[in-house]
Amino acid sequence: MPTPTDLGLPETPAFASRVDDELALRLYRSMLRMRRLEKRAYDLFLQNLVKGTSHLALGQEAIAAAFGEAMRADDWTFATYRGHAHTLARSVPMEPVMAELLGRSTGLLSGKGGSMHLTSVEHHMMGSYAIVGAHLTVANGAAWSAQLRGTDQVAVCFFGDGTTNIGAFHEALNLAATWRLPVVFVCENNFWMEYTPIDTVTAVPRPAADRSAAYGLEPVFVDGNDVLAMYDAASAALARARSGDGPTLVEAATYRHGGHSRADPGKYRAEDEIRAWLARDPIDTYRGHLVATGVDEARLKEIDDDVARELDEATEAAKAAPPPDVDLVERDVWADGGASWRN
Amino acid sequence: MPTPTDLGLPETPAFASRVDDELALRLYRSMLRMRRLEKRAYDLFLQNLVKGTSHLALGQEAIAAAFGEAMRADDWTFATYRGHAHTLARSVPMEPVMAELLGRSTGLLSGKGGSMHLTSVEHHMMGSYAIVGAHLTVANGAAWSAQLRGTDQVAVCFFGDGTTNIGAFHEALNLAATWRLPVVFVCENNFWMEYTPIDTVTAVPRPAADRSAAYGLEPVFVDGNDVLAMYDAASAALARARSGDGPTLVEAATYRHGGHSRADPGKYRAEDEIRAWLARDPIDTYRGHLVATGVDEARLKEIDDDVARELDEATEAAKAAPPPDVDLVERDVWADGGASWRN
Amino acid sequence: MARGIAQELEHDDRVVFLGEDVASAGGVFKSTVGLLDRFGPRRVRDTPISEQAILGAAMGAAMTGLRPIAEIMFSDFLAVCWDIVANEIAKTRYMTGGQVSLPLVIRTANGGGLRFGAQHSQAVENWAMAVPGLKVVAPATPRDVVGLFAAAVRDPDPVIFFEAKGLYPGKGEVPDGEIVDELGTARVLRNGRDCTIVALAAMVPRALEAAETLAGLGIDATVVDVRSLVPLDTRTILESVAATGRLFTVEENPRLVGWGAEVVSIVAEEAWSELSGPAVRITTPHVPLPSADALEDHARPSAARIVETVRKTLG
Amino acid sequence: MARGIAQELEHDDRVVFLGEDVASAGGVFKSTVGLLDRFGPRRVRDTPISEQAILGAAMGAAMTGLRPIAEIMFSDFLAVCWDIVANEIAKTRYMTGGQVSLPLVIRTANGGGLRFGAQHSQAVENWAMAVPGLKVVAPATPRDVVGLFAAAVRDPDPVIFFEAKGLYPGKGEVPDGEIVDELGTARVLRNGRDCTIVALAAMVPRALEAAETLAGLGIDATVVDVRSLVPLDTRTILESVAATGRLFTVEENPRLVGWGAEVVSIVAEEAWSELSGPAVRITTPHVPLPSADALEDHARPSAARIVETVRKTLG
Ligand SMILES: Cc1ncc(C[n+]2csc(CCOP(=O)(O)OP(=O)(O)O)c2C)c(N)n1
Ligand SMILES: Cc1ncc(C[n+]2csc(CCOP(=O)(O)OP(=O)(O)O)c2C)c(N)n1
Ligand SMILES: [Mg+2]
Ligand SMILES: [Mg+2]
Repeated sequence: MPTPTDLGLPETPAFASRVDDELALRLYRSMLRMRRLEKRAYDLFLQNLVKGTSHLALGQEAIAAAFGEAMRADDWTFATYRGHAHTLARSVPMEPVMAELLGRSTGLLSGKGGSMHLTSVEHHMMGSYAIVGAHLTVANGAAWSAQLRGTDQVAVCFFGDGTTNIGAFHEALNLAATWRLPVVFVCENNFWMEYTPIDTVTAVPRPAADRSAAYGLEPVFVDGNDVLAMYDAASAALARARSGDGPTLVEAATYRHGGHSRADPGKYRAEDEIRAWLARDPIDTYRGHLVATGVDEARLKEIDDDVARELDEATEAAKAAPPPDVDLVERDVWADGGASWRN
Repeated sequence: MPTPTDLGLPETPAFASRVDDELALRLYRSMLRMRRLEKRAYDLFLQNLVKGTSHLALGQEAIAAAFGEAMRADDWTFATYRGHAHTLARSVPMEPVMAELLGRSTGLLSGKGGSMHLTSVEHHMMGSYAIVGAHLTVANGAAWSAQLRGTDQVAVCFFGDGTTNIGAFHEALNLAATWRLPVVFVCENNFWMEYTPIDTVTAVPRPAADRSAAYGLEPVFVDGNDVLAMYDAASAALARARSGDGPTLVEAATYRHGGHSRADPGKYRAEDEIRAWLARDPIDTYRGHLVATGVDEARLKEIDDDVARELDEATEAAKAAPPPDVDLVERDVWADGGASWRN
Repeated sequence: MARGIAQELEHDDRVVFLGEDVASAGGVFKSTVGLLDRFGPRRVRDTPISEQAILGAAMGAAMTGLRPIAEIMFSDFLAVCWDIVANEIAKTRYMTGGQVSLPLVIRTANGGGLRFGAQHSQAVENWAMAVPGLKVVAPATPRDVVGLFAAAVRDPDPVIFFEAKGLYPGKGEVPDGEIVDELGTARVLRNGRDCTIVALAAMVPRALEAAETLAGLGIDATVVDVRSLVPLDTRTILESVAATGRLFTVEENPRLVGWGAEVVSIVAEEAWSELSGPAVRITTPHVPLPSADALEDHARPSAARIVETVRKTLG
Repeated sequence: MARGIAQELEHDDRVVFLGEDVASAGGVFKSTVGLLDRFGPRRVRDTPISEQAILGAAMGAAMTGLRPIAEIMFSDFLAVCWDIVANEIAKTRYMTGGQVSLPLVIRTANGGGLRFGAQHSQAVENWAMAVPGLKVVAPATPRDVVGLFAAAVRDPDPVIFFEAKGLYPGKGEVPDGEIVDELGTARVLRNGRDCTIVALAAMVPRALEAAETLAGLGIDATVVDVRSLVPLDTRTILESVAATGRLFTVEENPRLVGWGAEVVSIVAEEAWSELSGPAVRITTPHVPLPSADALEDHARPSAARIVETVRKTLG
């Protein structure tokens, strides 16, 4: 398992790019919303209020936040089962997200989808897909639709390092490149495919960047814990897509703080691996950077409080909501709202 | 569509490698068997004696012949629906091949498989697979078995340029490289995916060679119409596999003289494209090379006659054989020889 | 078939068509010749051999305002993109609580008869029928090909459209003008007193032929063309069984868990008391399809086998 | 489960085991913990997320002398490698005229109950049943998990082994020593006069519970655990129906073309005259599975629903 410095990453994120103050704070707020909501979700698991499985993006927030800010409101997000952060990044309110995790009728999907399938078409968050690889091909379709209709929209598709080894990845990248589709593929390389170190099952050291040439693309490898570097990379890829120059494959190096999913304490990872990456926490280091560059701590505190309040209210409201009505079981199989397959 | 010279290929094959005389003639004979059998098969289609579909390798014989000679008797072949040449390359007699094309009881598969599925386990010809891509993963399995059992066998898997765009290609290459499997992947790039020029649907100019780096492999690009260059490439790849250094991905540039399949006259191709490639015919040019380097034409004539005789005998015998007994329909679904799924 | 696709490309400019060799080459069955010239390369598009990417593109496009028609050349190849069909396209509306609509059609050449062997000859409409969220259509006549295809393209839900490749060479009347049929409607092709024979796609002409022969033997059969497996016109089937008291199904797919089993089971539950004897399925045996003509012909249900089975059963 | 795999790795050194996270991590359901340490990295092997490559490797290895066990983590993921299952593994023996043997097992976690939502909860044993050339097994008890697994691994044909993930937390007696059961044998778990309830996998305990309740209501039910869909023990089922005259099936899969339809159809043809009333299938409705506990519990057949259906039907 390579250390961050083996990968050419600085010991802590460099934060070498510059953005205006408002954006700087929006990025902070966005990451914080993700972090806090997921920590709360984790507490609720422990209380057995969240059923099923759940995959947290704790530690990976910078990627979702940077793209969320860089994207146009009508650009589309396609995410995986590890999709809470990407959902919040598109300004989806916390309450329906939390309610969905709790399986309540007020959930984003009325309790039908659960943690792995968060979707909010209204916010152009086009879904969280739980079969590895498939959604890369679907993102192409949205991009194709934008291309045909001339809308200048871009589809952004997030996935993990392990996903680069499945067939759909290859098909999607080749089609996107051949058709010059306005799509951005973002590989969040957290170095683990569930419990398996990615380098033990992958033929190249950088699962995405070392494969871009196979699709005629330039390699793009970014510090995924540096929200400003990510913002730059996102902006560049989105601009390229919008200008008709086709797809970009971005590899963002990052790390998940916890286990793969709810059931996993993540014990298979070496102590110093975890330590090195905790020192690169995207939020703590960024907060430090903001303060060091002159942002008033009071403003940050205000955001912290704001997010805390939003979260508490969302949690309480979600917990108070009733479970979904069982009639929903036979709803929405078809466009007519029902489930009937016969006359 | 690139011309042969665009691709860095000489106008006619260079035949720069040297092999001993016996082998030189074996290669000639092997190619001739393929060519003649397939031409005969085509005549039989026209007489409506061969039913179903059929995909000829006319023009691509050098690849199959070179590997056939370079492989050890216990190495395995995995081919596609375009598998007649690869079957003959493993010394399978002509008669059961011809009988299978004619749907006779004496066919290699008793008429159950047809042209697209030629298999002779006895000759380590492990099958012809008609779903694009799948057999690359299966070849890995044989290679894995050789690796585990320490038998030094190599699996050789042939497929077309179009196949490099399907997901299974990617999965197979990554697994082979990661597990250092003794497998050789041979992409016969004939520049057409059925009726579609490969460069219109592929993100890189050389569909296989330009992707080897994605699997940590060196690019190998060979003149697939130069049987001696192919023999060298085959020998090198087999030796590498046998020594435990893992897979090779070979791209062999070639051309099919006819259409994609029986139903296709191949009219979508430009006249001068066809002309340029006919000038590179692997058999004619090789025969010329042999004569030019001092091989007695009488010896070649002897081989020609021999092959003609073998073919005539095989054709007559196959035509004389009865159709398969209909009882075969319910045979060999299971290892017990039957088709019963209930008691 | 080209006519059916052209009609829909003409009718709605959100309709687009993609697949392998469909544009420049006009399709391997020549069923899409001329579409590229008429509608241009933006709306009629050749793809790489990437069935997952093809259907994923169709799905993503359908989510965002287009109405794609995707071709999977042979239905056997649905297996290489089955995830996109069964896990993505079929489930997305449901699991998003109805947020996502997927108006798309997957057309594919299905079934045997052309001696293509086991990997290019299966009838797999039962695979699709087993997956909630898909509509499944399998026409038997040129007219239905056009009319049901139009209905499929205009339907707001994903439809898998199975074209019986054994029927491609077949001819039949297709009236002029726009034809739009209705999904979920079976058609009674022949009315008889003695039994109901329910058939689909390539088996429909065989069932009709068998019925003619049976008539000569004094057995008067009703023949129902199911046309659409999902939605399924159970009403027509149940009414017919109520009238005749006897049910036969004729399926091209291998024996186990075919659509015939579903039809028999519905009748066995809902019209048990109307049945006056066993319900009998006539199917290909539970084997992959062999290639040689003698074998393939023996494997698939023939008119003769239908006649023989009905005759023996009705005794 | 680890015990069953260990027994077979121990029994035959041609047996190898591969899959995602199965070695170092011991499986996502912790069902393979300890195997790597005991049998080493050559025989117990972690793979990339490449289901096609996994099953292709198993197939190629089985053709050349090994007896692989491949894990597909969730049965929903069979869709991403369905080509290898349905077009390659299933058909190869047949289309090569019997030349190729494929002694391999695909084990996979199947069905709902864990609130995983639509893409991780399907019961898809009917997908496999529809494909000639596959054997299909779905045990309901820990003892059968071991015994039928051994039978599957020792079988010369490819077997898809569906493990009901809703039963993983369950406990049950597994006797010491080697256990090898027999494929194609159903088991009568309870003998009753009034009706036959045929169930599979996670539905078996529910059928038994329902039978207990029904007994209290004066309805005496036979419960048959099918255990193996291919080969199918039709004899046991037909005998039971002959004795009771009434048939119910309890399926976890969505409504259409499930194994229950096959069983009902066999009975409707071969034991029609033994039936004294409609045959009734109890299934999940034809919907993908929802995630929230209230919804998932409502969707899957419960003991209460079985009781209710049987009572109403017989009443
Ligand atoms: C086709 C498929 N195979 C296996 C799985 C099980 N699975 C879920 S997540 C996962 C690991 C994914 O790793 P990666 O792509 O690196 O994403 P990460 O979870 O690290 O974000 C696996 C194997 C799946 N969901 N789909
Ligand atoms: C999965 C799949 N998709 C499509 C096809 C139909 N098909 C058969 S051959 C072929 C073209 C293959 O092109 P290539 O790999 O270049 O091989 P070639 O025929 O040129 O030898 C296609 C699309 C198939 N058999 N399998
Ligand atoms: Mg990862
Ligand atoms: Mg080609």
